[in-house]
Amino acid sequence: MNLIGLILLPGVLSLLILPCITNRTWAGYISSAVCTLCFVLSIFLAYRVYNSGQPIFFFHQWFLCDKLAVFFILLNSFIGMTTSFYAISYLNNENKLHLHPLVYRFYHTGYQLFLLGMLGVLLSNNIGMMWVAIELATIASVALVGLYHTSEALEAAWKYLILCGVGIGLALLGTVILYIGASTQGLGEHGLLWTQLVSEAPHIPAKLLAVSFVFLFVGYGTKVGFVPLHNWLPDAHAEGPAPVSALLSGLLLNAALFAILRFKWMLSNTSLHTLPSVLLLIFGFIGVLFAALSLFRQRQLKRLFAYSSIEHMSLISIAFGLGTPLALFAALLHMSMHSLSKTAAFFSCGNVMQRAGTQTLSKLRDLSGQMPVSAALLLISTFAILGLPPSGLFISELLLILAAFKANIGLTILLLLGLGLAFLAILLKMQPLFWSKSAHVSIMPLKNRHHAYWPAALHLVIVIIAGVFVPFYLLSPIVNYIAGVLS
Amino acid sequence: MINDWLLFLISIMLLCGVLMVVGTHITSVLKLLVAQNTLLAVYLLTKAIYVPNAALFVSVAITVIVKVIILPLLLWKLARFLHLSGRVEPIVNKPTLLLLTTALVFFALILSRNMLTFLPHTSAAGFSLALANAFVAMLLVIVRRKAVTQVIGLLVLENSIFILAAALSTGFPWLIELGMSFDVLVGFMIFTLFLMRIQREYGSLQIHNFEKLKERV
Amino acid sequence: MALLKIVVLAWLGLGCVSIILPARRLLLQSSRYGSMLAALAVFCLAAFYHGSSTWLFDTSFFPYKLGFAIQFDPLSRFFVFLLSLSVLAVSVFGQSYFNHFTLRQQKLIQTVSCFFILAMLLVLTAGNTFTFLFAWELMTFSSYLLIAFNATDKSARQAGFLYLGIAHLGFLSIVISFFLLGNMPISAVSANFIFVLMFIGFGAKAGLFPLHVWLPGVYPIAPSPICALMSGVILKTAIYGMIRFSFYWLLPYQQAWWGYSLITIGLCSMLIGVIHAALQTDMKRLLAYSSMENLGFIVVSLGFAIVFYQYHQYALSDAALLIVLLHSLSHSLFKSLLFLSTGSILHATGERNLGKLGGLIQKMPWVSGCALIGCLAMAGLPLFSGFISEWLYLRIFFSQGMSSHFDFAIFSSVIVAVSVLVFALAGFVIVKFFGIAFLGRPRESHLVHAGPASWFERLSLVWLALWSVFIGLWPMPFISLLQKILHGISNQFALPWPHLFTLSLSQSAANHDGFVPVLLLMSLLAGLLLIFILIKKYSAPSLQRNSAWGCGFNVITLRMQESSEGFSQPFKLIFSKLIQTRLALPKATDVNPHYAAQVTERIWPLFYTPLTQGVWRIVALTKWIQQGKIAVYLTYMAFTLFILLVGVLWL
Amino acid sequence: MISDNTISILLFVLQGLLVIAIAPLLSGWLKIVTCRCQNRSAASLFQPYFAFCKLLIKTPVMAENASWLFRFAPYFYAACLAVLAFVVPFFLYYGVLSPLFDVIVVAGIFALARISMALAAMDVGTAFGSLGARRELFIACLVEPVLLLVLLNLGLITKGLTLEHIGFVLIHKGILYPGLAFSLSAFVLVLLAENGRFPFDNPATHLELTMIHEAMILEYSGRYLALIEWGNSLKLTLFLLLFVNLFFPCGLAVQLSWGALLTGLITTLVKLFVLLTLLAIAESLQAKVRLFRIPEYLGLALFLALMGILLTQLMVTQVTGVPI
Repeated sequence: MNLIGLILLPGVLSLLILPCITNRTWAGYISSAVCTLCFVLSIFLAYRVYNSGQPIFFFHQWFLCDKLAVFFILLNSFIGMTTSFYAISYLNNENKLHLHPLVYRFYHTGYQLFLLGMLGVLLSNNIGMMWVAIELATIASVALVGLYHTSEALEAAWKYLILCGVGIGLALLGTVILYIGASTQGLGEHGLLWTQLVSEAPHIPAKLLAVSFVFLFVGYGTKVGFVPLHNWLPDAHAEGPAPVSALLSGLLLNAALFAILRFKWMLSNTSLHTLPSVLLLIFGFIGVLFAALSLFRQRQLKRLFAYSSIEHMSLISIAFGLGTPLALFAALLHMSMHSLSKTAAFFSCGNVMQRAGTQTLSKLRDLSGQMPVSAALLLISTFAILGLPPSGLFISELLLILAAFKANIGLTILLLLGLGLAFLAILLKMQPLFWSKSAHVSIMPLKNRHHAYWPAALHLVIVIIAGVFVPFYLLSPIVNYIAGVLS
Repeated sequence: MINDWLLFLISIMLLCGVLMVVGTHITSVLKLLVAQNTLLAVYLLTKAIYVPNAALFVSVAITVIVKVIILPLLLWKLARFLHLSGRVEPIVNKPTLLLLTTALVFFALILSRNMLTFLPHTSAAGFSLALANAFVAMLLVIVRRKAVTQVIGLLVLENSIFILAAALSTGFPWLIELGMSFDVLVGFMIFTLFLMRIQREYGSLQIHNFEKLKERV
Repeated sequence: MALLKIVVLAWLGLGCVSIILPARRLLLQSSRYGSMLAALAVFCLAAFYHGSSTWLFDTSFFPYKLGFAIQFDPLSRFFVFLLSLSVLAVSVFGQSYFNHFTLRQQKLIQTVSCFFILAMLLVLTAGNTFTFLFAWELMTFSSYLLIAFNATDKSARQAGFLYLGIAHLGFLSIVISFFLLGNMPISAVSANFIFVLMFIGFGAKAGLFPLHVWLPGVYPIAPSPICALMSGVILKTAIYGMIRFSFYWLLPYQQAWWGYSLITIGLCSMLIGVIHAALQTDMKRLLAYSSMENLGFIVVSLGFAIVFYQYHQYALSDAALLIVLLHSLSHSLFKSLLFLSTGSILHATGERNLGKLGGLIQKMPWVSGCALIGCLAMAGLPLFSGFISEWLYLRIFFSQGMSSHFDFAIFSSVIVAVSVLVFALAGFVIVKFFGIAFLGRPRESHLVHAGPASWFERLSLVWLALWSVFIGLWPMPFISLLQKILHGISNQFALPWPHLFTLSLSQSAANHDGFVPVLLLMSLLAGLLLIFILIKKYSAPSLQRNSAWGCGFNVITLRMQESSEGFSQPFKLIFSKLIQTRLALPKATDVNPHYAAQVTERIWPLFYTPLTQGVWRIVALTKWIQQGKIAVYLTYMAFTLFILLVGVLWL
Repeated sequence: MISDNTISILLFVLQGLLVIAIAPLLSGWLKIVTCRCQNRSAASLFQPYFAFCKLLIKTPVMAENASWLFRFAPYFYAACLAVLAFVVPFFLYYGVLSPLFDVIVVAGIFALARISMALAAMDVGTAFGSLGARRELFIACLVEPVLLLVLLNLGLITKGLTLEHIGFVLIHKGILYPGLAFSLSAFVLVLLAENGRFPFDNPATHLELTMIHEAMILEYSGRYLALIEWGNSLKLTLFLLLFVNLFFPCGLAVQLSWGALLTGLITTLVKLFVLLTLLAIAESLQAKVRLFRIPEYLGLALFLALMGILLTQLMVTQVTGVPI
């Protein structure tokens, strides 16, 4: 029972205990305790993996934890912890009549199932098990998105379920084709292990590999939110409760992109090594331009942030598509900063919506006058997402522009166009909220505010610290590791 | 001889899929789904008998329990609870539907022909038929007006992928098989939960009341 | 260098402390005193620092240059000196000015202005690309916050949005020019690209012609001390950037057409700035447009510096650069002075529209005195700082070296004609500003109880006025300081006229080219004294007070005075082609007829509205993709899948 | 020859004082000639002096709300013009201060004087003051560039910007440059516009519709009005002297000998009186032009001045031939 087993244990145990606890606040505190335990364990795991330099295996090589995976695990478990604390006060403030009784009863179980699924994806070496983990996470998050009793929430959950169901079905098709390709090399049982596939990939016939990667790319791409496949994302984020949409945009998108990266590195030393980068670049640029343009026509707060998530995920996929060490560094920094600031933005959106009762941008006015603290948090997180100096996103965007600039000049112009449009759109939409005069929306006070503010504040502090003192020592070992794996 | 029998089984499954797409009554679609599950179980059984291997027997057991016994039971209770009846009008009329299915099957055949150049022709045929089944399942999810048929489409997609895996290789290790079928089961539970909510919310399972989340400037 | 680090840390500490401090009156007052002391420290740093360290700027960006590095060379020292003058005046002015804001607003202003000043300091003393870009964007962001917090109505918000939007797009072009500079071997072609991008980026920030739309909207909203800082210093950081790029990094690749493009853009900004300044009725908009005019003038002289350098007229290029630096200093002085005086007017009367002021010279003698000095300096009249750069500007046209290039001679004659017209119009602008705001009788009844400015405000105004007059009268110490900087750039730089502003009777009268402002002052004073004594001796001793002449009518209402629109009506007629006026004429049936004339820029309908409409039309296209039906979404997915499959298999 | 330094300086100072002294004389002569043209019997030549003394001893009446600016401006206006009096050549080819203040400073001092008068006019707060100031500045904004361009054109021709250097070169070289003709005609328009002579402004009228210059000094009385009247006539003299001694410099004293000084004095006086008669005759032939037709005239003046400079540029590069 090495460290990986230890880290999975609290999630599995909580799945057994949580369903039978009826008292909601108790269930909340238990799930937060479990998440904190998991976070502490992930710190130990990270410490061990960083020092030992060798990836750790578990359960006859089905679980693998290398430097990149441990970075994602650290990020996911930290955000999972803070979201679980935030969820306590958020659900406490929610008006119980709006919530669907069954989903509310199993909220924390679904939450832990979701986190376990995420962890499963990040830790899995066995691509079949990776699919099972993603399917588990999707189903759990679908249930959570349908928390509210409104018909829009139901519709959003249903669309999310069907679209991601079909998407993941395609991913399973890709996994099977890959498995068949591996079995032609006589790998048999071990054909599903990623490490085996990396070494065997040059021998597998190129056409088969290409078709399987396309299925996997489209399947997991729907989860990442590449543009033609992104339609479930704005509805799920806009209608779901704030902690769930924070999880969705903070963790799920990253985990899905992590899965695609696994398969990209698998193809790295075959004849097809350019295919993944080309796909990532094409969908990245389409995504940036489409999201930047559609940001102009958003009329709801959380839907605006959903489209901004699509834009940032496309930026990250451009960075991974470029592939140079500088681009990898920019991508990792951008991914972590984006998750932290986007979750902080969703937390403050949750506070604002609970107090103002509405999320249409035209009705939210004079926030700093009526709710100074959550308005300040929303302000800082918006300007962090816009990429203005103190935030880490400012640096990662600069590095991204430099990487694209070094690749070729045409990309940089497209990238600058996308960045400029997105900046103008978000600024245009968010600007009237803070210091405008006419506020004809009645503001209700928050009942339980112990956990309402500190999670968002903690995230923003980390983002600003990373903005001023760029975390080299944390990210460059990972970049060297990836470069090692690739060459 | 055995390969011809296996090939025959897969083609029957493809037939069930196509019938589901063009099927009119919801109950007939449900019956065809159950038929496809049993065909899958029979396929795995024949494979297990002729190529004796412990993992295959375990996966046959799992498929029989989950797909042939539990799922039809749940489907039947669901149908009675939602008192499903009446016609299922697809979005596009029947002739174009048939044209679409033939185009999809044709594409699946070309795709698998190009992809599996290194395999002998016979085993590749099974793969291409299973792939065609998967594409037809996707069409089933897209085309139908009722929410239930979308669920059924997803289940048919899962079936076709299982048959695909079984057709060419010895199938997944049993633990993965167990995980997958567990996911399908839990997915189905969520589906039933939502279908009941839709039924209570709208009183009917029509898709057209799912168009509120449109974006206007 | 150590002193510079201490000053930077002082401002950083002040900013962080004022974040934590709760919004209490005493604490805010003490933190304002703290900022005053820090401003004094910056002034001492700039004034008494003699180490002439060389200029070492590291232009590579990655991998390990992402730390903060600062350095201090003569050019940075001059601009930090410019910054310290305005910051000291503003922080002294802020002591009493910010009391009428709410406590929370005061806290926000205090915190963000500390970071704002820190960012400006860092921009001017940046040691590597990362510090420069970080400080530049932090400067824009903090100045946006200082504007946005009281931009409550829709038009104010639109101006704030324009400001941050255009500044950010400018920032993106500066980023690319830095990357072209640092991370690639510079060739002639890439130098052109670097120049064009740099010019767009810094032009957007300096409010030059096509990208100036944010300038008039932003200043009426921001509190006056912040306006003073923004117009006084932020526009100068853009000039600092231009000088760094064109004379430090790209000097070997410089081309003549760079100078010509700078001149044309500068000329357009001058013309449009002064015309719109003459037609404005809002005090701060008037000053904003006149900042645009002065910036245009600075950019024109920078263009001339480049052109002369390319024509190997090093002496003239040296004089042109001298104008750039000297006019930046004098402009930041008199513009901060005028903005602070509008601030004290606003503080006393609460009015911002010129048409509603009047007769403040009796109520606020100190403020009107300093504002008079500021206005005369802005118009470029002989005894004040504006005249020195104007005098140099006209001198470089008429020195001998000029006539060798015939095409340039013709081109420069036209430029001289236009710029002299602009200087004359600037005279009209200040008479309008000072005349309508301070002179005459109060146009609104509530102006009667407008109290004089508080001691702090007077102190800061006098501080700036003294500096303007000092530069106007005795510019020699500044000229020698600037000469040291210009030697740093290249050793060929030498002043064309040896004893520029000093009195030296040694040479023959023939080629004595200097102009000694002190002598002019002494002769004027002598004249005044003589005339006063003569008149006093022979004229009647007493003085009678009576009501002013009213054409025989005894009732003269206050509204009979000139309104600000009326005062500039002749120019509205002449320049009607260059501006766009929207008239709201009262109809006969109106219950209370109201006449309103709104002067807007012609650039909006020509360039900005079609651009925004185009963007909205493309945005409307993206609306079509999110239709709400699951079937449609699934067909999107199926299509992407099939296209990719076909692509992979057959390409 | 007067070799002694102190006497030569005294002579220069005398020249300045003489310029100030004869100013009212010239405007008196101008009034006489205009009356003669309109066959009215004219007042005596020294009428402006008597008017000055009369105003001096009357107690001035000021508006209640007039501020310190109102009282200080006339002195400042007169002082500026007095300084200029010492720059302009009268019988010597340069004034005592002209080596120190070059052409740009001269234009600057004119602007300073004009703006002080405009501000003082607005100080009283009646409609007339600001009306006059607005019209005055409207004309000034179009005239000042022309004045500067004309003087700079002279600087270009003689390659030196102080009046003394220009006078010295023009006297000795004496070549008639084509550019000078254009500048001359532009300078005539400037002279008329700046001093409020006929086509631009009727100096004698008090009609609100037309008066520009009078409106500004409507509120002044007593010693202040006296100062301003003297200043106005001094400004006219300065412009006339610039016109006469720069464009037709023959007869000015070059070296400091009694003979040369005397001839210089006589020739300048003769030239002045001839010019004044011509001015008076031209004025009585013309009618005042509507305020909004003035830009056409001044636009013409600007164009002429610019043409002058372009021609000089052409000449200078052509003559020297080899571009440096």
